[in-house]
Amino acid sequence: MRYLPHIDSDRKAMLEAIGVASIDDLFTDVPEAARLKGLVDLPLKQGELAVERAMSAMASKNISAGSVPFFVGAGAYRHHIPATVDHLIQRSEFLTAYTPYQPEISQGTLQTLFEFQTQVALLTGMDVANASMYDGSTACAEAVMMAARVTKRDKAVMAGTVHPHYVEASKTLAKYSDVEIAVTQPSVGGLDELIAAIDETTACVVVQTPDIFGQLHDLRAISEIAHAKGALVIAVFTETVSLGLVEAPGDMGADIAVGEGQSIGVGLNFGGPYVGLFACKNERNFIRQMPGRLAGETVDADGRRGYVLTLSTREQHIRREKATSNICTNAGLCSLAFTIHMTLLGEAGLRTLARLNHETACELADRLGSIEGVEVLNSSFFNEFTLRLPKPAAEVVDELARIGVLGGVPASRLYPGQFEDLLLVTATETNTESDMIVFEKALRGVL
Amino acid sequence: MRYLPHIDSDRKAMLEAIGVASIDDLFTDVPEAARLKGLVDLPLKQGELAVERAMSAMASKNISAGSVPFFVGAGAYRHHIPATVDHLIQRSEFLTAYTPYQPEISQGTLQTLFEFQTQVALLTGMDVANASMYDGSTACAEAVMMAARVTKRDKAVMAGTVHPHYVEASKTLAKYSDVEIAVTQPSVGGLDELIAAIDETTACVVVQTPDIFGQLHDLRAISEIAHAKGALVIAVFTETVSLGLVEAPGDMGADIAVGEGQSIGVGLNFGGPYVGLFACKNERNFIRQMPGRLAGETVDADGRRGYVLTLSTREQHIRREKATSNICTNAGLCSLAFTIHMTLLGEAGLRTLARLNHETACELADRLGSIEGVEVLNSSFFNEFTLRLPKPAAEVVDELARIGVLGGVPASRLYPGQFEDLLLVTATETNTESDMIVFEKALRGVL
Amino acid sequence: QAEPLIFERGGVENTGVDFPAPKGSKTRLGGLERTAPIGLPGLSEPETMRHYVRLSRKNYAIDLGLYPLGSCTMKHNPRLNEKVARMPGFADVHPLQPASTVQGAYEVMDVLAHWLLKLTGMPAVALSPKAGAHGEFCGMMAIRARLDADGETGRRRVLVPESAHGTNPATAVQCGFTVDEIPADAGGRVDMAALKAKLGDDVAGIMLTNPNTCGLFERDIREIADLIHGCGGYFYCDGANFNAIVGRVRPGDLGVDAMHINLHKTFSTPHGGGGPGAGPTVLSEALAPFAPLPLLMIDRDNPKGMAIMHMAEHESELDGKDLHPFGRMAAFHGQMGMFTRALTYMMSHGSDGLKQVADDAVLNANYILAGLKGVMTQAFEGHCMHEALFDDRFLKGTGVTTLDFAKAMIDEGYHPMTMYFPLVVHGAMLIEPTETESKGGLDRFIEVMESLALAAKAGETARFQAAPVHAPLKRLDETRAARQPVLRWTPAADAAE
Amino acid sequence: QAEPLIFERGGVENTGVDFPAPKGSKTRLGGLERTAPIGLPGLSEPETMRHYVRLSRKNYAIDLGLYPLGSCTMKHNPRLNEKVARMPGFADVHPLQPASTVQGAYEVMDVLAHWLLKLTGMPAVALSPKAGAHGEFCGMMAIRARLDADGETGRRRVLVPESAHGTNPATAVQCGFTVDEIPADAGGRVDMAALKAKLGDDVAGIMLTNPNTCGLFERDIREIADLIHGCGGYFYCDGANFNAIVGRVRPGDLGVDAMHINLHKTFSTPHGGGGPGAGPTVLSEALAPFAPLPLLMIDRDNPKGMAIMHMAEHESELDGKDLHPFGRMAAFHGQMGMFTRALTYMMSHGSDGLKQVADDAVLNANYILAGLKGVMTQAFEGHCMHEALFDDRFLKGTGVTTLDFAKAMIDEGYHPMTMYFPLVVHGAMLIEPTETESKGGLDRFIEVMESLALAAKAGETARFQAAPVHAPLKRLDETRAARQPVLRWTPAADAAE
Repeated sequence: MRYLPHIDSDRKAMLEAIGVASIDDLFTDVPEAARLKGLVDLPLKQGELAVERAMSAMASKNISAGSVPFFVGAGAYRHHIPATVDHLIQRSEFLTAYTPYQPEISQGTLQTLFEFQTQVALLTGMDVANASMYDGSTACAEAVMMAARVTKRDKAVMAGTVHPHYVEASKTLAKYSDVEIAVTQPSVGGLDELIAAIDETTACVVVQTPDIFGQLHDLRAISEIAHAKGALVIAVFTETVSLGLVEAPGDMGADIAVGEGQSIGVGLNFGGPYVGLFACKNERNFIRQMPGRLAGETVDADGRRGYVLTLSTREQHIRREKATSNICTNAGLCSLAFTIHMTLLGEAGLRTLARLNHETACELADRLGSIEGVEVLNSSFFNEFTLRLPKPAAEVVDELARIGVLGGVPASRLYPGQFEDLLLVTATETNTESDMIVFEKALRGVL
Repeated sequence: MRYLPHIDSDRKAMLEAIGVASIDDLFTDVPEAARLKGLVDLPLKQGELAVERAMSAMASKNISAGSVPFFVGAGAYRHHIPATVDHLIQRSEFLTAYTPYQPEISQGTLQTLFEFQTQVALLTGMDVANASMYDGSTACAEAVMMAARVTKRDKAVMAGTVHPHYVEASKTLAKYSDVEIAVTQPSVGGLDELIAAIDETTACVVVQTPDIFGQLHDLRAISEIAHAKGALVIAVFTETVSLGLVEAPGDMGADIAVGEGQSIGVGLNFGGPYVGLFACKNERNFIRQMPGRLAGETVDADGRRGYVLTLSTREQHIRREKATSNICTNAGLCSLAFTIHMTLLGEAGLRTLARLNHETACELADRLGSIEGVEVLNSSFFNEFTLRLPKPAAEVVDELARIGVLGGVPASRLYPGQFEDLLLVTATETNTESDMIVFEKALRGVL
Repeated sequence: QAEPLIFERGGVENTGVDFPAPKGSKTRLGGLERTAPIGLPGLSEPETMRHYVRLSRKNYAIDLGLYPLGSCTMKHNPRLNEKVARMPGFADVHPLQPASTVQGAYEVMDVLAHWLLKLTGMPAVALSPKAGAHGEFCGMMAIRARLDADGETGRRRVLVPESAHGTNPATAVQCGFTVDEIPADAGGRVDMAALKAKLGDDVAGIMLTNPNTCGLFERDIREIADLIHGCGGYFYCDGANFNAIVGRVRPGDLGVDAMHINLHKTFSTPHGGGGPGAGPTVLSEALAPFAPLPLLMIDRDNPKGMAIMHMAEHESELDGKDLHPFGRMAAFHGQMGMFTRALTYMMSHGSDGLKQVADDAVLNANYILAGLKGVMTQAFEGHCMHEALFDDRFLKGTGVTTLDFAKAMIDEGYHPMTMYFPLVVHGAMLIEPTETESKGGLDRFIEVMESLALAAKAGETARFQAAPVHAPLKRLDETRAARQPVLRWTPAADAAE
Repeated sequence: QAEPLIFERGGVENTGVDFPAPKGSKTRLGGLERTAPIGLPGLSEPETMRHYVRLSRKNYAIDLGLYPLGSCTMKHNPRLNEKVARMPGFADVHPLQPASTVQGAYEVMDVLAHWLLKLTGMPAVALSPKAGAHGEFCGMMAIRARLDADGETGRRRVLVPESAHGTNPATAVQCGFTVDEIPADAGGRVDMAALKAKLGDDVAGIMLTNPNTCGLFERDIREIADLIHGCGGYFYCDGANFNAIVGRVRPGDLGVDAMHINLHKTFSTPHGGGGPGAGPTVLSEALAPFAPLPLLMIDRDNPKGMAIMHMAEHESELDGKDLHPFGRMAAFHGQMGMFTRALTYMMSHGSDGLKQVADDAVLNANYILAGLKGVMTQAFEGHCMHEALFDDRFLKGTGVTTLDFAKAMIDEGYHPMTMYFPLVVHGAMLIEPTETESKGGLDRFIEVMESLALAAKAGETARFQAAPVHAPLKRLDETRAARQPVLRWTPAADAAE
């Protein structure tokens, strides 16, 4: 097997050195009855050519986003990723390194994490950020738990317009803890109901902007009220690109900002791996209550600047059952992709990218909104918006797919039994005018 | 522009430091009349996304070999290249390094060249090899010129069954030199005519095996006769994989072996870049008459083993008009791909690969030869052979292409006006049984 | 050479991308446009390339040499996996596309599940956990859900060996359990007497790693499973060390109820400097109905003769099936990019190759143990599985600590082994070579380790305490980092440099 | 750390590939089966990966830092180029496929040709030359063919400046010409008086680099062209330095008859440690009919409204066209893999970006010149084009040679500049930063060079003579390598180590 360096004479020599007659002698601690006698009933080894063919056959059964007019979002977004990003994350020294526990020979990973943390803090308008989480939904869940620890309260209120998967992931994490999560009714509108739900027992209020329907929210009012009642504000975002054009959560008073970083540097990947962003203000004991890894600056024995993983007494490998979270792995390579892409963009590039997304979405909204019976529900949006259709959105999406257009996400896929006439539509810089013309025509056709 | 780091304030500061008012002031040596006033009439800059789209649109107009049953050879061969090869040649330190003129910081390139030279020498059964040539055809041409220098004779005889492009490239290089090249009549057969053409004025005889028709040749007899008459034998090969199964030229008495190394590690690339292999015996002044770069072993100031480019007094940058060739660039990255792939294969892998190629070709020959009116002309072959068809091969190939089969090369494409009923067919390890069944059926259909 | 931070090199006007100019049309942002400066620096493409290439060279990596981190299984990462994962049909597919457009992606999940189930001998697998610890969470949540469904509200105590990974107790707590530690016996395995003493009707289950973190197979594993089951609990097996037994032993045959599989350990998806991972979790019949959403639903008998698949995202879609998912663990449905890599690896090996993986992993560890036990001190008697555990007795009186010894390995061109873990051994050094190391490579490693051990014993203490010197930096002040946390660059902090 | 040779690590049984087992069927090799051992070692995939990754780290590269090799134009290599070149529609296409299946590939050649012709202001281009020197050969062969066609059998003398690249005289000889050197004037340009003295009716032409190898634009270029044309010869321009003027000046407007374009210099295809290159050669009206085979034939007016293309491979296919190709230069039709990369680069820049390339390249060189001329010695007065030429007068009396100075740059983390070329300057140091260097990067370089120059003048001779010390190896014994050539590994040589 091409990955296994030994030839049989090596094995023989090694067994001799160990002093056993056969490999089987090294497995004698396994109960006799549990030792497999033959091979597991699976195919035998195959060369690269054969494996590549088999995998390729499966890949070709999928419609890839780049091959059709594509307008799907709702938590994962198709953006162009510069070739440099993918090249760099495949560097052996990044790809095949472990968690940087030995800082002297891990400065590459550590410095990029430190840069990543700074970028995320700047983007979100926060003071600090961690070195990434699994994804946006788990970052959201961890934020709720952190808010409870910080405030020593056990009630969380989530807006119904937070991505339903994020709400569900948060509920799962909280399920057997003391934390209780209440969720408001979802609707394309404002935050009044959410604001009304905050009281003196509330640990945190969780609000997403742009929300699942694409609507933008000003967090200033809710932050003021929440803070007055001693609650934290957790701002959620699923589209990092929006931060290039829309007011940052930190600048609108949020205490913790969590979101999905996939848009920057990470492909769609059918849902994962992605990269969760987690940032917060540097207040009270926030930092020591944060989940996940943190890279920090220090000096070496010669006084040279360097970076280490730090504050690990929060973490499971030191603190065990008293850890802030059980998290061990982060999204290392995805956070690297994020930070490289963000470095290429810089503020100037990010702002232009964001504006192109918004302009494309505005144009698409105008086009689709002009169709008889179709209504754009949003009063504001970034690059995605919600359409009310004259027939069930799930049917429309399937019909569009049949004619080669991936036209969005039916809201009912996220809210079963609800919003059957609503369609979530996204446009990004990757959509051409011709894509939009095809989409408009196709939608007219299927309605 | 994303590749240009300056922003305008940088440029302004730099112009000030230089002491000129504008960039134009640095171009004043250009005759006024020749200075372009505006921009050249070409499109303006474009982002990655747009460029990738435009190039992709052109790529999609081609039928790629991997997407259809594919049996084309005649000097370029489709083989599977391990993913490791392409990964490694894209390492920044290999991809973006220059010719290793500074050996202290080029040992990576130099040691791989030294390993490459050794592999090529072993493969060809020769004593030494150079660090690669542009491709097989130019290697062949340079070999003829070298033979003339070594023997101080000016007549070369080439077999008509040497790849016609190689013959033509050799004639072009020799065109205004003292060297005269005679070419024997091509045919699917033996070397009798070629042997008869050797006399006491012959500098070299050039023979290819497997030849353009796929036929294998034993070089022992011709070597003996050539040597007796003071001529050198130049053995040509276009399919390096054959050397894993077929007697090496050096072992059959050839003095110089040249060939195309594309099969190992280098893709089809629509004809280039490829990698020319050049090896010879270490006799007389052969080494000092070789064209191209040579890496050699030496020691550093501390006595540690290292490698340098050597014997550069043969080369143009030192010897100028007295150089053995005008060659400056070699096929660096392609020779790296070759040596990595060959290292992965090793002798065991190469022999298996070669046998699989041969077995597949034998099976295909049996299948196609069984078709009424179709005749396999070869008495021996490695992985390509020649069919006689009952109608013009060029028409057959076009008809096959229309139904999605790339069925080989009509001999008339290489020999205009000749062999119109002959089709050159190749099979490699990449051809599946189903490919062959489809080909057979398609060929039956178009005949 | 020090590499500056991007913040010290790039400005907010610099960029490494080109876009068409926006049209400048009116926005629909509801007055929420971001106008204040963000402060994000950009770099041109060539500067970006150099920055990260130069930084990368300050990392050690598998591709550079042996990376013998016990419990981490730092095996070779084949580039075929990377190539396959980047096929547009996998990489450029959205998780919420209509089912008809992603049948191939579902097929990958289905085939991966098939391989995992065959290799573990288990009936069900949840693919969505995003890492090992997330998989532990999945398995323990399933246990909790099962207990709750059975009305077993009194079972909240989970037994965890002292030698367990830190994630185990953290996970148990996260699922509302309390942790009760079981000591190890003198041989490095679960102390059976202590275990038996801890059994009772408040026991929810046990979390056990096997082979355990001492690199030993728990010989009494079936008795342990029987004891736990006998008292009404469930057996969670930490799958971190599955590499040692893949193709040799099936956890399902050992009485396991739940086990996560680290695709980045056993099945070679790259560690990537800390992730991403993927932690599919296999479940027994008892736990399977509680597997988390979403669930891949497969209709294998349909007129077209091929499986038709869709993803059930909500409990409401499971009517009439006896399924009671404990919830959703994360957005979408798992680490697809890791699934394609792991499946590519599995298909490359096949059942014969995977058995050889375990064989060679165990062979290599024992070869190191045999080569070094004379000069270092083996923690526990006997052969080991895929990792060799030493303690620091051989350093006694030398003034050299396990940490010093580890840092000295850096100077010899090696990444250190895992140190100070498992906690049950003093000054632990846990060496896991993996199966992708050659005999020649192991011989050189043994030679170097031997010479280091001799040097320590010969009193070259200063050399060890100064190590590493052949590294981009010398030892870093971790205390300072924790006491005065600097977690981001700020212009002020820069000025203070 | 020294990396052993593959021959010292791998054996003939080792391999890093897996194939299905051959069936063992009868061969049809005509009795020519290779039975003796070949002696080729193999390595498993992980060992292969490590070997080459470790070796690569012994190389300097553009991606690591400034690579100021004059005349080599070591600019940034965008990875978009690499990505595009690997699209299956380009990378996995055979040169002898039927024309109907490769129209997109022909389109790339057509579009590339269009860009090259627009940028050079020339009417025709031969795409098949495989490198710069091959392009020179192409251009000089066209001149020779033209002369022969005109019955100009007496014209065999080619004028070549002393400062020319070595390829120029070598190429001229290869085309059956004799070389007559023209000296440079005190300003570093062609000595016009000497040139005029060498004119005559045996002159076939001139080979000139412009900007020349001193980094200067030949101000009298149009007069030179007129003089050469006036006496019946042709003007070959070496395109190595086209980067300095692309988008600013068109060689066609300077009277050039033939010029090769190094796609790996001006258009950023990677140097790859020594190739592959690509040397498309533009030709004037006078030379175009003699362009080499094969020729891309384009039918732009056909009923389908789109260009239909095919490759004319033989002279017999050119009946009725006034075309007289001098022959075929190589198999197939050029370095397609380089064409896709170069075209990607050109389209990325556009006409505006390409002009900016020349502007920034010249700006950067002059910035270095301005920064260093006070402490080093500028070879010729005035501004330079894209490269700054210094001589070794500033080292006079220091005991430090140009070579020593260059090797000391390695210790500072830089690749040395081009040394001892052009030959017309004593101890030449030719620095070409290219346009892809940032101002900050140039400032640091200037600072380092200044401190080196001061150190040399301050008598730190030993430091220079010992340099490099911060490199994988110290200075290598090149004399020994040439005197006792060891050009391959042999078991015996190994034993002798």
